[in-house]
Amino acid sequence: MRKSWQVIWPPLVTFVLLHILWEEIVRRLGVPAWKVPAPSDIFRAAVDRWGDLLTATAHTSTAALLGFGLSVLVGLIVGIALSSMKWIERAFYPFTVFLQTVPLVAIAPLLVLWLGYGLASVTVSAFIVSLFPVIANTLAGMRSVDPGLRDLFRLYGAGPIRTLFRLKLPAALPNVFTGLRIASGLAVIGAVVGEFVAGTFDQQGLGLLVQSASRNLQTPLVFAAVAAASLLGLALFAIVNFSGYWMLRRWHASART
Amino acid sequence: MRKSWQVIWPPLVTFVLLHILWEEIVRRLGVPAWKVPAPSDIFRAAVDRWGDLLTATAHTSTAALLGFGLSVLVGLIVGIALSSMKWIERAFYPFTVFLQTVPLVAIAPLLVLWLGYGLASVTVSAFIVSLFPVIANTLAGMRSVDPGLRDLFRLYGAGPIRTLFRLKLPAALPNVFTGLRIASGLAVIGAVVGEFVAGTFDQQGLGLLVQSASRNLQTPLVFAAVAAASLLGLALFAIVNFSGYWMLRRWHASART
Amino acid sequence: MTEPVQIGGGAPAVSLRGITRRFEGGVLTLENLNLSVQAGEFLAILGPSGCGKSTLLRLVAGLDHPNSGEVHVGSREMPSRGGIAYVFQDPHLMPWRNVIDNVALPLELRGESKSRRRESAKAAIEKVGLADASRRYPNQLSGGMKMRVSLARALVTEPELLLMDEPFGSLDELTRQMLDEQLYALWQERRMTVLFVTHTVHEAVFLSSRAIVMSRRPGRIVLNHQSDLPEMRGAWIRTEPVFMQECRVLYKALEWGSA
Amino acid sequence: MTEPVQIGGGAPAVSLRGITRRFEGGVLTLENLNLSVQAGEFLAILGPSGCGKSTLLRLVAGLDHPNSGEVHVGSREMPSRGGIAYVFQDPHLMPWRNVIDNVALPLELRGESKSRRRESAKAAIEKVGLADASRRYPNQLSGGMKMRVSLARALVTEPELLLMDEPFGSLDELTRQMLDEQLYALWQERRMTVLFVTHTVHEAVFLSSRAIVMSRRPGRIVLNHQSDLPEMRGAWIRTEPVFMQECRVLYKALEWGSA
Amino acid sequence: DRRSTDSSSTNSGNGSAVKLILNWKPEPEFGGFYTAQEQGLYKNHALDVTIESAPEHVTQLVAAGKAQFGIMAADEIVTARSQGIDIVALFAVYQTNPQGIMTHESRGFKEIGDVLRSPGTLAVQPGLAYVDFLEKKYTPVRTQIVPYDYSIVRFMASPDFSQQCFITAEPLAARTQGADPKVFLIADSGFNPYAGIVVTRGDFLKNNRKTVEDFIAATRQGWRSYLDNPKAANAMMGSLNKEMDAQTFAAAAEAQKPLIETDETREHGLGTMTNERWQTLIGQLQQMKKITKAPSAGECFVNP
Ligand SMILES: Nc1ncnc2c1ncn2[C@@H]1O[C@H](COP(=O)(O)OP(=O)(O)OP(=O)(O)O)[C@@H](O)[C@H]1O
Ligand SMILES: Nc1ncnc2c1ncn2[C@@H]1O[C@H](COP(=O)(O)OP(=O)(O)OP(=O)(O)O)[C@@H](O)[C@H]1O
Ligand SMILES: [Mg+2]
Ligand SMILES: [Mg+2]
Repeated sequence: MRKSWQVIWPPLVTFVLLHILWEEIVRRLGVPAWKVPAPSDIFRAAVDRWGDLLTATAHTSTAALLGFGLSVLVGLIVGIALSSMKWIERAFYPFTVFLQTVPLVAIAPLLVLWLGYGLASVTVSAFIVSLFPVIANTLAGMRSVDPGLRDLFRLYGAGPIRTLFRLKLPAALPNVFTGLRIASGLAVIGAVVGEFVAGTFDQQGLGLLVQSASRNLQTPLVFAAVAAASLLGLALFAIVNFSGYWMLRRWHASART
Repeated sequence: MRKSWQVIWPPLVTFVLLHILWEEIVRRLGVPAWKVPAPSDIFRAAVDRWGDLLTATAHTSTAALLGFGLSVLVGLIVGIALSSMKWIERAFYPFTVFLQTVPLVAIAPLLVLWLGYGLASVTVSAFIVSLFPVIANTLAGMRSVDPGLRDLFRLYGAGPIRTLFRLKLPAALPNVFTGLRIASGLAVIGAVVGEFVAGTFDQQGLGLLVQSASRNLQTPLVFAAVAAASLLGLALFAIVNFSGYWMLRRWHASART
Repeated sequence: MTEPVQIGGGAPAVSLRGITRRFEGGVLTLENLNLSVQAGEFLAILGPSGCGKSTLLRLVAGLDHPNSGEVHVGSREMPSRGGIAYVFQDPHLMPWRNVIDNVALPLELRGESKSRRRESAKAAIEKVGLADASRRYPNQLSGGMKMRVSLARALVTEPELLLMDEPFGSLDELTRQMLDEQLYALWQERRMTVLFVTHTVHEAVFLSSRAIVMSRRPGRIVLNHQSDLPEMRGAWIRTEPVFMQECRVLYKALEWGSA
Repeated sequence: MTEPVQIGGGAPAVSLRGITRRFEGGVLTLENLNLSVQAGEFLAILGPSGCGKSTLLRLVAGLDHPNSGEVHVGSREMPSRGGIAYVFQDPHLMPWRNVIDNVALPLELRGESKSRRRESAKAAIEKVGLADASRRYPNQLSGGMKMRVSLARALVTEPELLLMDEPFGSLDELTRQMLDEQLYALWQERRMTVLFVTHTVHEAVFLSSRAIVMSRRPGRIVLNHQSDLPEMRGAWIRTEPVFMQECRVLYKALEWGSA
Repeated sequence: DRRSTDSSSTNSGNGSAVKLILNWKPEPEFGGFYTAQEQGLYKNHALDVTIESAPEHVTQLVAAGKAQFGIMAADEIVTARSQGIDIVALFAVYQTNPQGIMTHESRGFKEIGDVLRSPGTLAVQPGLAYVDFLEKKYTPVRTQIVPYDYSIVRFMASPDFSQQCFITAEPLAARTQGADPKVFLIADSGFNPYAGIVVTRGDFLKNNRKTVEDFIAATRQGWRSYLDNPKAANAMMGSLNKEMDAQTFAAAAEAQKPLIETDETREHGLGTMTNERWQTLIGQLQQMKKITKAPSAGECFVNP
């Protein structure tokens, strides 16, 4: 209990201080709300449009979570596959970079044709955007296994499956979690951007809310929606962080205080 | 020489095979070019618009490279700062996630307000998008230093600067390079997306080229521009990969064949 | 090289013919080395630091390959590499597993049931004197304790060929003698083939049925000595004159090989 | 606890008062331990595996802190922790540096010039017999070689207080005796304070001006013995009756402490 | 592809099920469709219409048969046809193109040419046909052209900033925030493609002529009704699009009236198109090298 409190208060204090500063600056300089709204304006907008924000967040969350889940799954599998043989890594690793460099706008028409507007396409966007960090970090982790332990497994004739689950994956976990930390934020942004290109207004997520609020110059609402997206990212990040801490606390240097 | 050839041919073979397969499938199924163009269509479009593609790639490269460079610099500094004290990590690490979850469209107006349209804003986009992986991986690397070596440095009264440059950074290098691999692709996409919101048509980069080709249903040109972006990402990735290999080859398990 | 008398009988369990090992960077570690070990022998290997003892064991285990020469492992008594266990020079424990789960690993990899694994692991841990640390993680153990965990992990499989690289180097003399005696008793009972690297001449003499002494790099065998001690041994034998005599033989060879 | 005769003169260089160390999870390792070491003493520390020897050294080095009790390091002769060197039980080399740069590290951290660093490091490497491996990386060294690198790294600083945790455990007896003799000569010349953990009674007797023997965990000092050997020592002393006598004293205490 | 044709021609029990894809949220520019839906005009024609609003890719979806009807602009239709996509225009809501360039009144510009020939910044979406047209017509272009980001923050913030707009949208929002927008219609410069056009696939039209005719008839009624009294539909759309306030809805509905109802439509009916205008457009696009293969004007549209 005291432990988790220690983890929570420093960012909370930072958060509050930053916002007070922001409010002050905006008020002092008299910046109009449509340009840069003060935290209080944003808060008011959030309260006014509470219901819409909530459903939008729900839609975006669903896509981000599903996309993130897919990334974890596929990223682990691909990372494992790439690490299994040097020539496989050489032949395919460079191409996984494509995933990152393809602008969603470019593949959006295909996505929409195959999956239609809405959840499926948006989920795939979140997935594509957040996949590579999981692959890269899994691969790096699997490649850094203690060579002595690798020898041990070889000696005891451990098959590839056992070596994977009992040696490589556990050894790669600290790296994998770094990948998941990065992927958590990217999944959210992937979902938001995915909505720009393949969302539907009938299930308006945060991305489309940002766009339509922005078009109507409701800047405080834009910021509120962005804040909701950030909180979503933060929540996902916190979950990843906590699971990482929990799984590594016994043995890995990075989990120690 | 033979070594680098070994690194180059597997992806090359994969590349050629994939494209032959793609061409075949598209031809057999009679998919129209506006939906999914065949490699030959894309190649033709690239040849037709060679000059435009080249200048667009040059513009995007500049922004991506500058943004990537900034990310490396700032990411290392922030990662180092976060790792210096547990409470700093606690107070600020979560907020670096914001960087990833804020949609560029939302902050683009601010960017443009401060930096104007063009290179500076696009560079900053590339920077923002590619920063977090560098931070996260640097931090993870710095936290996994061999505790025995940390003790040694403590014992010899090494100050924070020396500990940083002689212990933590070298030990974190394998992780840092994983971060850079991820950042390399993200910097390119950051530049491309940055152009959507903050580019200018006189210095049209790949992002605007993709958008205008896409609006005019010139799908082969869209794919050609995407391919150019991917090649750019690939080149950056290869540079990072090679430097990583070169710096770690002597000692790190991950760099061994 | 004199042919050793056959102890376990049958063909050699391990045979190395004309082995040369040169590492990248040109470090010539072993040169034209010949060695054959009968099934059931307890072979002690001595030699100066860096002469290639660990390299030799790795070659036998198939974890490294010679630049030239042939390594052959297996005989009628010991059919293949299936029954090998290896105590590395460093403990190499899995940091994410506690002591008992580290020790149980080889059984797990063999696919044995959880309850049998636990039982065997517990017994092995008790033998090395770590019963009260069986729930701790490697980072909570002392150096000697880690090494003992690694030892227990090797013994838990009841191997046919046991490769041990200075397994007792980081233990106090009493614990070490106790484990020496246990190991000898185990060998008398099970007659597995053992290749045992040690720096302690006393230990080599006490345990081995044969000892080889290697020279400085590139490692060659400068002595191949069949033990004159009786098979029945106990703590008492350390004070017998024949024991001292054996030690002297090895010391001389070591001095000669280190020159 | 008998007060040791003063060798270096002056106040104790290291003094531990009522030290208790209990790890998370309730492992009581040291309990109410008192120890004071005069400047210039060579103290050997013996004890069963896991009794808290490494923990003791870490407390002295300030790398760990007692749950209760006081650790004080420094005297007129040795003002602070500035002049400490530590040979850990594991070599802990920097994998990204070759031997010479690993050895030069402490000098680098002190801010010495590159050429002086190189020179001192080379000399130290030669002393531990690794001259021809000075350009290799840790993953290209044998176990004993790594440990010798770590030793060279500690000696290169010419420390006032030298903490050594089984530095010679993974070396063959000849190399070990050579290094023992070198270390003793160095101590005679420089009279630094040494805390030396070892499992080898012979080594302890040969090197130390005083030896303590610890009991099983929780570690207490069961013997605190001032050496009867003359200050002038050489390889020859190992065969003197007084040497054997000293060994017997320590053996007994060890047996008693391990019971 | 055959599958989609099948599904589009199936008749459910209570009439043909068809889908209309709009390219933005419910706004006055779609008022007629929602009115037709709301007043049951589609139902009266035995049509079961679903309206979806999505931000992008209407062309591809209609072309691939994922929806029977969509909204496009005339220049987009010509481009699509020149790429071999069989899409046909059926009903043009806007006789006069509602796109314009919005500048600040204070700059004192008299025509679009002034905007392009003066220094400053102009934000437009990349790839728009009319931008090429304007650039060719009003050389030398001195303004910096940048991508439009769907927001008017930049416009509000800097006086030398101009941007593309829908006459029914951005200028109204800017005025509400106290700016002084001045709008020049693109149409006045001589480039005036129909806009807000209901399209369908050629083969759907051929195989389901009746459905198409019914749909257009109902749509026409819907627009008639919306032009006469937009209140009810505005309220309904306002509940689906809360980012736009009621006042803006009303203002936009009023502002677009003259673009929809012209002498032409009063004579031939709302939404009807003429061959000459298509011909002109195709010629213009050809001249601008926007298209390589020119479709004939006749194949681009029908007036069902
Ligand atoms: N990967 C490698 N690359 C280059 N040289 C190597 C490598 N591995 C071992 N060596 C060298 O081979 C020699 C023998 O090493 P090995 O580990 O077999 O010695 P050892 O007899 O076990 O020594 P010790 O008693 O110190 O453990 C050493 O000189 C070592 O430096
Ligand atoms: N971080 C820790 N958490 C829990 N227990 C620990 C921790 N570190 C050490 N111990 C325990 O403290 C005891 C003493 O450890 P220490 O390393 O000091 O032993 P040692 O005397 O050096 O033994 P050895 O001769 O085997 O190196 C051991 O029982 C060990 O398990
Ligand atoms: Mg060895
Ligand atoms: Mg210890």
